[in-house]
Amino acid sequence: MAWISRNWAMIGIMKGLIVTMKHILQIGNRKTVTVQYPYERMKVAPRFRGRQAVDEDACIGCGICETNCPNSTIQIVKYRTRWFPEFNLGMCLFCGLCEDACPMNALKMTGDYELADYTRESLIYGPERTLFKKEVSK
Amino acid sequence: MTTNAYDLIVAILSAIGLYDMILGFFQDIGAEYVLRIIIVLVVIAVVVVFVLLTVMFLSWLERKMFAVVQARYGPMVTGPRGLFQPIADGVKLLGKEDTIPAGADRWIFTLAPYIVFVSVLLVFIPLPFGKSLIVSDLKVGLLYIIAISAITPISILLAGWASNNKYSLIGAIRAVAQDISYTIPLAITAIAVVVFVGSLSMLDIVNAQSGYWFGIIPKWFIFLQPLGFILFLIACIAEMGRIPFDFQESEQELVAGFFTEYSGMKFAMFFLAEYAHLFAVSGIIVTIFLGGWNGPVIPLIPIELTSLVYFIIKTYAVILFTMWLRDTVPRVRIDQLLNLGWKIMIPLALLNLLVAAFVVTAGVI
Amino acid sequence: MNSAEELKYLLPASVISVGVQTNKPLAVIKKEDILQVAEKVKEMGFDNLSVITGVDREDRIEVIYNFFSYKKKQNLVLKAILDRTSPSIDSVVSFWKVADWLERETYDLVGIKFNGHPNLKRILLPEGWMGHPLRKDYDMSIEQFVTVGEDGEDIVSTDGSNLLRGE
Amino acid sequence: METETFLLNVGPVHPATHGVLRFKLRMDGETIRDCQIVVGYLHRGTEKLGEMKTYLQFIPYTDRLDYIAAMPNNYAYVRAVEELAGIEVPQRAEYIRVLVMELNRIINHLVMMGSLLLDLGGSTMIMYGFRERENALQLYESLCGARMTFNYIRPGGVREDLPDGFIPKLNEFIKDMEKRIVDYEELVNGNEIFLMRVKNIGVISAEEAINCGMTGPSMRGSGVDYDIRKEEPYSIYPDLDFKACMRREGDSLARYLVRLDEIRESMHILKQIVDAMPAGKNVNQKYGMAPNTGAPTAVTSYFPRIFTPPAGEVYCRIEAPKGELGFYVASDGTTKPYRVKIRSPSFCNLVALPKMVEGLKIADLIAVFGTIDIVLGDVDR
Repeated sequence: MAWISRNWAMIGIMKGLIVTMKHILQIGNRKTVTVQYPYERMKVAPRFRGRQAVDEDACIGCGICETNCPNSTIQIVKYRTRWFPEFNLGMCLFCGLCEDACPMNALKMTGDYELADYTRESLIYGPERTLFKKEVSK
Repeated sequence: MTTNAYDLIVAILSAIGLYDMILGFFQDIGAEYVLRIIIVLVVIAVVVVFVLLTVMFLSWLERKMFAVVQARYGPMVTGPRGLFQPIADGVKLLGKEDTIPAGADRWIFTLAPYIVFVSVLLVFIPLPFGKSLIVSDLKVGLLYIIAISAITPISILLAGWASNNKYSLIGAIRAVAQDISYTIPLAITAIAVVVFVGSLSMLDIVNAQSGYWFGIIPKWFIFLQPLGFILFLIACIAEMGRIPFDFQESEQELVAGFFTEYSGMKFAMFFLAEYAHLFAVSGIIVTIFLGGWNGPVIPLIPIELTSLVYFIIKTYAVILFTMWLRDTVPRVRIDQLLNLGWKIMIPLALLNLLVAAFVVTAGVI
Repeated sequence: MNSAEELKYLLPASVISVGVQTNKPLAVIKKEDILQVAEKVKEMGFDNLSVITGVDREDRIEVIYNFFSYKKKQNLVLKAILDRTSPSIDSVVSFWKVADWLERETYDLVGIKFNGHPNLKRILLPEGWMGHPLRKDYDMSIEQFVTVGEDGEDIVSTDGSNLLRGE
Repeated sequence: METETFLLNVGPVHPATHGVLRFKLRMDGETIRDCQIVVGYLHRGTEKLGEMKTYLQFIPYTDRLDYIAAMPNNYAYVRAVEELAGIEVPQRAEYIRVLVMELNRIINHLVMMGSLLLDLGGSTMIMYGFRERENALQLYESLCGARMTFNYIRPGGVREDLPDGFIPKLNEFIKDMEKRIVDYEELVNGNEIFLMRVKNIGVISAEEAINCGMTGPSMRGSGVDYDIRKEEPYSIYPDLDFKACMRREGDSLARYLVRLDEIRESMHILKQIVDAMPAGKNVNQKYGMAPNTGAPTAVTSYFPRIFTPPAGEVYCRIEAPKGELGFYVASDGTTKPYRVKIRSPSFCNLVALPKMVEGLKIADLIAVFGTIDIVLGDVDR
């Protein structure tokens, strides 16, 4: 009983209603902020840690990324004639320790974040999917 | 002078000169009652279709309103601005597996959602959508509405009990407790209006609100009984079971309350009933306190049409208000709600009734 | 005089030695006297038991209590050395209520038995789990599977063949 | 009237348990007679992992403890390692660390306010909270490349220096936030229904709170004026001007208001840091490396995987957004920690819950639980 006698006017609720009304009318920079995801995407930051990519020319297959990985995500496999890392993204923490440790700056983490797939096997990103060649002009 | 939708259809048919022909046909085969049944069925079909369309639109409106308040878009993909989202939802719900939990009372479990929906649909019978646009003007209209509303908690209790789930049972018992404690102030405030009108008929209540005081203020009961209006509104929101009084489902505590175990079409029935109830109760508020379909008469356009438009506009205003409120406030606790109902609303409603009775007896108005 | 030395002064028989745990005063105590020490420590104003740590040192098991006093803004670390084969020590739940869960956790993961604890059951792992994971000799090659039984209690088994794995 | 009590099982999958927590409630109608908490559904063996990974490799796992506010977890562990090995940290790195931690405190409290209101049935606040949180997360994304699992703080400094345009964006965020917080206050604080639900509910006295091991804002809501940042200052907190927010009532409302005040204090700290941010290296020279990625001016931390601190043990605690977060790290001189023990705030704060909710209604359980503000990753580890 005591609580309502003090709050007869329900001023607090009125204030709240005004706040929500401001949002309905979008007064004072209270505009819609969400994006329509599959149709429009937000820009990811340059440092974003997404799927790994390996510079084909720079990578020497040393395996430092493999030893540095906390979760045994990386395995060095033979591809064509040379050795490259293979990433099991199902286990990847996206911590970026492999990128930090790479002595040749060959391993980069890209802004690719849409990695969901149907099977565990397809989450294993071998060299055929992660290798890239650096453009000479850059 | 037409008084209800049946007469209106007859009048329209007569105006275009078809009625006598059809009537003649049926008289020839000696089955005049078949025509009556057909017309009644047409009226029922129109009302049901109208209610279903409104329900679909309302569910879209609610989500959109919610989204706008929360700086979101809401449904956008199906149709323009996601307008056909309710249809997509309906198709999805139809395709869902219709599960009945082990240990549930199968018959009651299956029956309960339909009872809810039918009991809500019955409320529309004495509700005047516009001049002459009434299924049937019952002489006990208001009493009938309050009585029919009391079926809903019974079916909710059935649903909760039959689910064999503790959350459902708590939700159902909450719903009943809430409904009992809020039907009383609802009825008492409605009686205060009846005291002024002198009739329980919804049509009489609307007619009593036509005209103006001093030429400007419409003779709506909201101006005569502001306290009564507020009490009635709160009781109606509680009756509808919407935030801040949505204990029957209170998602965060009871998962989904009495329809925790429901899925597929049965869930859709509860869903439809909820929005149909929202529309019906808003219509009742409009009819009793906001002048019903009364509004300025526009020449050349038939009054049946303008009155319908006025009614819809007013009803949507009430609905939008409840949605706006829902977006803003959290939920009350069940014991606080019952406290509010029994200790504050009922005494105030009685006071309101007393003042109304005094005013009428003293002949002030 | 720091708090560990103060404790040694107050209870010379129970405190074996004093030292530091990287800038926090540390007192190594006899495990039999833990209740006495706890009472004294509480009297000294250490109202907050921060954490109980159990460490398996291959040859012994250490249990470490980190205390803090809100009144005096002081730290105190107690360490008791337990027998490795059947480590047990008296519970301090009666002094600090938070010890309830901390001791259960230590029991669960390190396997220290706290005598007099009101409800000494596993807390993080399900009842029936084999071994205490933070022991150095914990056998990680055993795969253990947890399922929920009819009455809602967890069932641990090493047989994972009947589990649903839709692949 | 004699009634029969019944057992109600709330969770582990339930809309209001913030994860996989389970309550076993003995109910008398709507009233809670006894509450038992069952935890462990999210146990991932983080402490065991700590013994199996090297010092560097364990940092990403600390992100997964309290994933709402991961930066303090990073910091607490890294600080323990630094104390163990005696690693010097440049001043600029400390400033950046405090900056990101205070930003994380704002995020944590926004999420807490939002989810509390959601638990009470008002679903608008969480969207407003998440709207501002999104801006902060974008700041983090530009800073360290991840939005929630940062892996940013390394022994000896931070992973990378601030990117170009970070400070202006941060200023914008603070300016925006100052306006928004007024909105929150108007929407929530005065709301009579909200007050009905939280005022004088779940009261816990200061002595009880201390005895039950409550820490952080939950304890400060009970009138214990204690903040590790103030009383046992670490990093650059001695140089900063801020106060420990405290309320005396000890009820749910007080715990909520303490958090609201802390958002203000954190913004005040952020402003000071932006003004006083010193130049210099973002990482100790010994563990820095020439830039290999990102902005050309940034120095990437290259903390070696093979790192052997001297044998010893350390218990290091900091004031995380949820309370006292402590890391006990014991080293035996090898490349991997001998023992890692995590004293998580959520775990210890939960001890007091059964006492607080006894005799209340089931709806109050949800409200009180919301104000304690736990994350199940932090409870179960």
